[in-house]
Amino acid sequence: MAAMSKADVVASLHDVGLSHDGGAHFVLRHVSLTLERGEFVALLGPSGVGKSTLLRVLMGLMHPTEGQTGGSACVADAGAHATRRSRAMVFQDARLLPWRSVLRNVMFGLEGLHLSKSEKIARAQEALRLVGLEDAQDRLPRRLSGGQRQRVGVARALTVDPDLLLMDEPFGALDPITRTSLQEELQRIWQQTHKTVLFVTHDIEEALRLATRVVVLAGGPPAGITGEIVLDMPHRNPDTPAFRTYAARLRAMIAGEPDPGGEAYWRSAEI
Amino acid sequence: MAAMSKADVVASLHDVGLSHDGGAHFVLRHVSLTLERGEFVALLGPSGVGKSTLLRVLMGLMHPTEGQTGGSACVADAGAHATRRSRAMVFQDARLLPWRSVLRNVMFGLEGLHLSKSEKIARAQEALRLVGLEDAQDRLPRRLSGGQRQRVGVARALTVDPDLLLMDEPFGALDPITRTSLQEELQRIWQQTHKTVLFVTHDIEEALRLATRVVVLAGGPPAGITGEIVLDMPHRNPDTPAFRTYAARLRAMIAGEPDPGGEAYWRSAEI
Amino acid sequence: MSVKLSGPARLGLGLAGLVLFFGVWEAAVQSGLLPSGMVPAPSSLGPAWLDEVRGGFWQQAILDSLNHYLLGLLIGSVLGAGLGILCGMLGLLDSLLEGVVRLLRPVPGLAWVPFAILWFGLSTAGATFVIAISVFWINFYAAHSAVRGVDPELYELASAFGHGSFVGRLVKIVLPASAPGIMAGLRTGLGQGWMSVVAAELFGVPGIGARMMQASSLLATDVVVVYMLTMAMLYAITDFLFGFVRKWVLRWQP
Amino acid sequence: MSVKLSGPARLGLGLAGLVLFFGVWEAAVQSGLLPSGMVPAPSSLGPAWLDEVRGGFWQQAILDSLNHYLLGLLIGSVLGAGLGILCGMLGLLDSLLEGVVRLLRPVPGLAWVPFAILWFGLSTAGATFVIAISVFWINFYAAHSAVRGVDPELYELASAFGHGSFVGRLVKIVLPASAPGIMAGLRTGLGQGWMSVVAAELFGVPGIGARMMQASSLLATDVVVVYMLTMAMLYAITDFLFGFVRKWVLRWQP
Amino acid sequence: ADSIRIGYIPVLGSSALFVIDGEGWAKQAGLDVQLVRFTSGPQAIQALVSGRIDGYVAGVLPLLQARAHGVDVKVVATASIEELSVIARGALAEGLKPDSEAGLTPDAVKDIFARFKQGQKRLPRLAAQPAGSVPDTLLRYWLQKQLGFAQVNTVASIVGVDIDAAQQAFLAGAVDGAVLREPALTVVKTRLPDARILASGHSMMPDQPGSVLAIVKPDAPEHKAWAGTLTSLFVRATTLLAQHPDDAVPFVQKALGGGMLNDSVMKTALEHSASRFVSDPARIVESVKQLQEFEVAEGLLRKAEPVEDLFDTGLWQQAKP
Ligand SMILES: Nc1ncnc2c1ncn2[C@@H]1O[C@H](COP(=O)(O)OP(=O)(O)OP(=O)(O)O)[C@@H](O)[C@H]1O
Ligand SMILES: Nc1ncnc2c1ncn2[C@@H]1O[C@H](COP(=O)(O)OP(=O)(O)OP(=O)(O)O)[C@@H](O)[C@H]1O
Ligand SMILES: O=[N+]([O-])[O-]
Ligand SMILES: [Mg+2]
Ligand SMILES: [Mg+2]
Repeated sequence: MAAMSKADVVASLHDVGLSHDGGAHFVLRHVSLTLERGEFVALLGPSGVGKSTLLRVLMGLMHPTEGQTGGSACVADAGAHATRRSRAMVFQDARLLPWRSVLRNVMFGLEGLHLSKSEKIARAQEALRLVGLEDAQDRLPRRLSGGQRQRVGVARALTVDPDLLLMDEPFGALDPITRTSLQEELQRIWQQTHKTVLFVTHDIEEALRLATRVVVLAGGPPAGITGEIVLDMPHRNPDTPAFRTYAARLRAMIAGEPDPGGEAYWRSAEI
Repeated sequence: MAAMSKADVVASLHDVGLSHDGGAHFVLRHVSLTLERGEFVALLGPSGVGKSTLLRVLMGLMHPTEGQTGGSACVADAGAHATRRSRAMVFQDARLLPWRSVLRNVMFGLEGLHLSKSEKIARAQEALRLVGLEDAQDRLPRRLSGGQRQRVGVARALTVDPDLLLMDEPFGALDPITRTSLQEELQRIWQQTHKTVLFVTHDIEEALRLATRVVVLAGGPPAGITGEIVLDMPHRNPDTPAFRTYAARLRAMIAGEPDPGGEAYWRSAEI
Repeated sequence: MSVKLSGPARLGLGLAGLVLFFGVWEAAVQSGLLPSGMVPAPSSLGPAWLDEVRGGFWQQAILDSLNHYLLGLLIGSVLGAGLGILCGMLGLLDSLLEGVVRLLRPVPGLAWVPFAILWFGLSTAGATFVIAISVFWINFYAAHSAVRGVDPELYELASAFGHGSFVGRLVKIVLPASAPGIMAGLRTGLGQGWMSVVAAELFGVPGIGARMMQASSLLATDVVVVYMLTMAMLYAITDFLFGFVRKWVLRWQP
Repeated sequence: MSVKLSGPARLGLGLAGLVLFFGVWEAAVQSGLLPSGMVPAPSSLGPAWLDEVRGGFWQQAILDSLNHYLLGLLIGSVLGAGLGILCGMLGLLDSLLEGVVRLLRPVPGLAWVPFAILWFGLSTAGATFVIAISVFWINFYAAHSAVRGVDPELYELASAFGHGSFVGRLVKIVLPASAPGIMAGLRTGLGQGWMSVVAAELFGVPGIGARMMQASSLLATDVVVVYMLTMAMLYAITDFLFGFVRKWVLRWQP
Repeated sequence: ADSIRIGYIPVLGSSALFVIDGEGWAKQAGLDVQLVRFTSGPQAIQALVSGRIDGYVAGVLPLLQARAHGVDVKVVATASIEELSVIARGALAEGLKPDSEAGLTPDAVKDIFARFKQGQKRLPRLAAQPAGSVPDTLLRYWLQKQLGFAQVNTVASIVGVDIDAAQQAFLAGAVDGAVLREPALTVVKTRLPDARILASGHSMMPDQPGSVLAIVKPDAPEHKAWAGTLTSLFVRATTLLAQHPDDAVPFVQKALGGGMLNDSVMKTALEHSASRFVSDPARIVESVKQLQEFEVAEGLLRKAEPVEDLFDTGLWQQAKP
C-alpha cells in the first residue's frame, strides 16, 4: 500500500505540531499521517490526548502550529459545479443548528452545491433513512434524544458524499442495535463508494470491526502517534483469536505500554 | 431480595406514564420499577426510547403524566444539617456551568450543605482525583476535551455522596482505559458505600461488568420495561460462557425479540 | 420549574394588573393622597381624550408622528443592524470604527437637534434624522453583541460544510444565530423610536410630542397623560405587530 | 475564521479611524464643502474648549451633570435589572405586570419632564428622575430577556443538585447565566444615562446639557460640539471603567 | 412660486402673521406663505442661519446673533413692543395688590427681593428663555440697569427654558417668577389669581423691543419679489390688531389655543395688548441699541455692530398706514 501514486493520498500530515496557546504548550507534536484513497482508519487514544484536535487540523478548521498538511481532499474543495464535497466531518458533539429542522440540518452541507432543491431534499432524506430518522425530519434538534442528535450529525456528513469522511466518536451515544446497524451501513457505503474514512472511537471492538488500519494517539502532552496496526482479518468476528489479539495489542498501546505483539490475547483474557 | 422492608426501597415508579406534550403522545407508559438499597441497576434500551426521560422522572425533574413515584430518596431531600444529598445525577451531556472552573463545577452540589469551605474543597478535589482530573481543577469547561467534561460531571455527582446515583451514559465518551478505571472506581465506591445506582449505558459488556440487575426499556412509543435480568455471576469475566449468554439475551431483548434464555450465546457468536 | 401560564391566563393577569394600577391611582387621587393638580384622575382622561378627538388634534398628531416615526425607524434599524453585523463579523472594520463609534455614540438624540435644524430644517426630515439616530445605536449595539456572542463552534461547522466564506458565515450562521439578539434590538428600537418622537418634535415639528409639550405648558396634565397613553398604545400596536415577525423568525426557539 | 487583532493593533486602528474622521471633517470645512456656519471646524474646537475651561463653565457643568447622572444611573439600573430578573423568573409576576409595563414603557423620558417639574420642581431630583426612568427600562428589558434566555436544562441541573429553590436558581444559575445580558444592559444604560442628561437638563437644571442648549441658542456651534465631545469623553470614561467590572464578572467568557 | 417660509414663536406678538394667514390675504396677494413654529427666538435663528426659513417673527435680539454669524437679515417692521412683563407668585408676590402693575418703584421691587431672600433663605428663581433671547436679556437688563443690582446672580437665579416650559414652570410653582408675554400672562393670571406683576413691559424698559418681522436678504432678487408685499400685509394686520383686536380672536385662537384655551382668555389677552401692536421699526432702534450694548457688556455678543444696519425701514415707509 505504501507504493501508491501521489494522487491517491487523500490527506496527509507532515510532522505536525499543534498548540492551543500559540506555542507555549503543545497538544500534538511530530505527528505524520497519510490517508490513502479507500482506507478506513480508526483513531484510538485516551481521553484528552488530542484526537478531536487532529481531526480539526485534517478538516482545515485549525492551522497546525508547525508542519504541513497535504493531500487531494485537503487542497481543493468542491468547484463551482460540484455536487459533492471533498471532506466532511461528524463532530463529537452533534453540533446541530438549533434553528433548523432535522432535514434542513442534514441539507446544510448540500447548500451551495450544484443541485436542484428537490435533489437536495432527496439526498438528505436518503441520508436520514440510512440513520433511521426518516420520520423525524421536521423536528427541531431540541426535541431529539442524545443519540438521535448524533445520528443527524452522521447523516449530515454522509449526505455531501465526501472523499474524506472524518468522524469523531459518531456512534458514542448509541445503543448496540442502532450502533451495529449504523456500523453496517457505514461499512457498506465505504465499500461501495471507496471513501476514505478516519474514525475516532473509544470502542476497540468497533475499530477492529470496521477499520483497515488502526492508529493510536497517546503519550504527552504533547502526544504523538505511538502505534499503528494494519489489520489483516478476512472475517471480523470478535470471537476469533486474531480479533482478540489485535484488541489486546491496542489496549496496551493506548495505555502507553509497548506493543505486546501477537501473544497478547491470553494475557488480556485474565482481566 | 424481593422481601426487603419498605425503608429499603430507595426509589420506585408505579405504573408511570410520561408525555412531553401533555398526553397526546406518550414516551413511556405503564412503567413500574423499584430500586432497593444497594442495588446496581443497568438500564439498557435503543436510542430515543426514553431512558433519559425515565431518569429525569426518578430525579424529580419531571412529574410523571400518570402514575406515582416513591421511595426514600425520592421523598425527602437532605435536611438542614445534611452533609450529603439523597439523589444525584450524571447528565447525558456533561452539562457543566461554563462560568465555573472545574473545581467549582464539582462543588456545585456541595453548596448549601452543612460543610466548611475547606471540607467542600477537599471533597471536590477527592472526587476529581477519582476521575483523574486533579490537575485540571482550575480550567474552564470550554478548555476540556469531550471526555474530560463528562468526567467532571461524574465527579460532581459522586462528591455529594448520594444514596441514589443516577448516571446517564456517564462513560460514553471515554477511551477504554479511562473507562475501565472509572468503572472500577465506581464499583469500589458502590461496594464500600452501599449506594443505589441506576446506570444508563449502551455498552452491554459494561452493564454486565457492573450491575446486579439489568433492566431493558424497549418498544413503543410508548415504551415500557420489556425485560429484566438479575445477574448471578461471581466473576465478571467477558470470556466466560455465563457472561456471553447474558450478553446475547440482552442484545435480543433490546432489539425487541423475546428473551432467548440461556441458549443464546452460541447463536450470538455467529454474528 | 417556573410556572407555565397559558395564553388566556397571561392575558387575564395582565388585565388584572392594569385594573389594579388604574384603581389604585384613581383611589389615590380621589382620596386626596395625590393632589389632583399634580396628577390627573384616570376618570378625567376619557373626557380629555374625547375633546382632543373632536377637535381633530388627536388624529392629526398621530398621523404626523407616525410619518417620521416609521421613516426614522426604518432608516435607523437597517443601517444600525447592518453596520452592527458587519462590525461584529469583521474585526478590522470593528477596530477601525471603534474610536469613531465611541465618540459619536454617546451624543444624545436631543443634542443633535440643533444640527438637525441646521442640516434638515424643520421638515419631517429633521425629525426623522433625530429618530433614526437614536434607533441606529440601539440596533448597532444589539446586532454587534449578538454577532459577537455567536458560538465559535458554529463557525467551525460552517467551514466544515463549505460555508466558510464571509457570505456563507453571514447567511448560514450569523444571521440565524444572532437573530434573537437582533430581534431584541429591533424591538427595543421600536420603543426607542417612540421615545425620540418627543425629542424630535421638541423644536416645533408637529405631532404627538409637540402637542404634549403644548398641553404641559398649560398644566393640562390630563391631556399630557392622554398623549402619553396614546404613545403607549401606538407602541403596543407596533410591538404587537412586530411580535408576529419575531415569532415567525424565531419559530425554532422554545 | 475572523481576523484576531492584538490589543495594540486594535488601538492603533481605532486611533487611525479617529484621525481619518477628523481629517475628512476639517478638510470638508476648510474647502467650503460644509458651510462653516453649519458645522464648526475641528480646529476651532480647541480654542472654544479652552475658553470654557478658563471661565470655569466646563468643570462646573461636568460636576453638575455627574451628580444627577450617577444617582439616576444607580437608581435606574438597580431597580430595572432587579425587576427584570424577577419578572424573567416569575411567570406570575411577569404576567401581572405585563400590561402595566406595556403601558409605561413607551412613555419617553422627555414626556416625563412635565411631571418631573410638577413633582420635583426644577431641581436635581427632577433631573435624576428623568435619567433614572430612561435607564430603568433598558435594564429591565435587558435583564428580562437575558433571564428568559437561560437554558432550561440548567434549571434541571440546579434542581438535581439541591438548588431548585427560587434563591438557589437565582444565585447559582440565573445571575451567572444571564450576566452577559445584564452587563450588556448596564452598559447600554450607561450610555442612555448620558443621553438623558440633555433631556433632564432641558428645563433649566444646570449641567452639560443645559450649557449645550445655551450655546446652541447663541449659535456657538463650536461650543455645542465641545460639549458633545465632553459627553463622549465622559461616556468613554464610564464605559472604560465599566469595562473592567464587566471583564471581571464575565472572566469565564472566551 | 416657491413658498415663503416664515418662522414664528407661539406668542401674541406673532398675531399679525395669523391674521394674514387666517384672512387669506397672502393668497389674495399671490404669496404662498408657510408658517413654521419654533419654541423660542434662538431656536428659530438656527434655522435662519442655515437658510431654512426666509422670514422671522420673534424677538429682535436673536437676530443680532444671526448677523454676528454673517447672515444678512433685516428687520422690516415691528410686530409688538413692551410685550414682556415680570410676573411673580408665592413669596415673591407677597403683599402686592392685584393692580400693583404700574405703581412699583425700583426700590419697592428691591425690597421684595430682599425680603424673599431673607424669608426663604434662597434666591428667587426666575424663568426666561435661553441666553440671547429677548426675555433673558431684558430680565438681566431690568435687574441691573433699572433696579441697580450690580450682580444678577446674587439676586436671582435665572433659568432659560422654552416658552412652553417657562409657563409650565411658573404655573407649577417650580419658579417664583417668570418673564412672560401674552397670552401666557393672561393664562397664568386666570389660573393663579394671586400671581402679581412685578414689572410691566414699560417699566422694564420704555419702548421695550419685542417681536419683529425680519426678512433674510431682503435685497436679494428672489426675496425682493415678495418682501414689500409681505411687509405691507404685515403692517395692515398690525393695524387691525391695534384697532379691532376682537376681530383677530379666531385666527389667533386657531394658531395659539390649539383647543386648549377658551376664547375669552384670548380675547382678554388681545384687548390687553392692543396698544402694543405697533409696526414702526424706528420706534425700537434706540432700545435695541441699548440692549445690544448690554449684551456686549455681558459677553453674549463679541462686539457691537451698527444697529442701523439691522433695520431696513424703507419697506415700512412704503407700506405705512
Ligand atoms: N480551545 C481549547 N483551548 C485550550 N485547550 C484545549 C482547547 N480544546 C482542547 N484543549 C485541550 O487539548 C487537549 C486535546 O483535546 P481534544 O479535544 O483534542 O482531546 P480528545 O482526544 O478529543 O479527547 P476526548 O476523547 O475526551 O474527546 C486536551 O487536553 C484539552 O484540554
Ligand atoms: N423536550 C422534548 N420534547 C419533545 N420530545 C422530546 C423531548 N425530549 C425528548 N423527547 C423525545 O422523547 C423520546 C425519548 O427521549 P430520551 O431522551 O428519553 O431518549 P433516550 O432513551 O435517552 O435516547 P438516547 O439513548 O438517544 O439518549 C425521544 O423520542 C425524543 O425525541
Ligand atoms: O423671541 N425670543 O425668545 O427672543
Ligand atoms: Mg474529542
Ligand atoms: Mg438519553
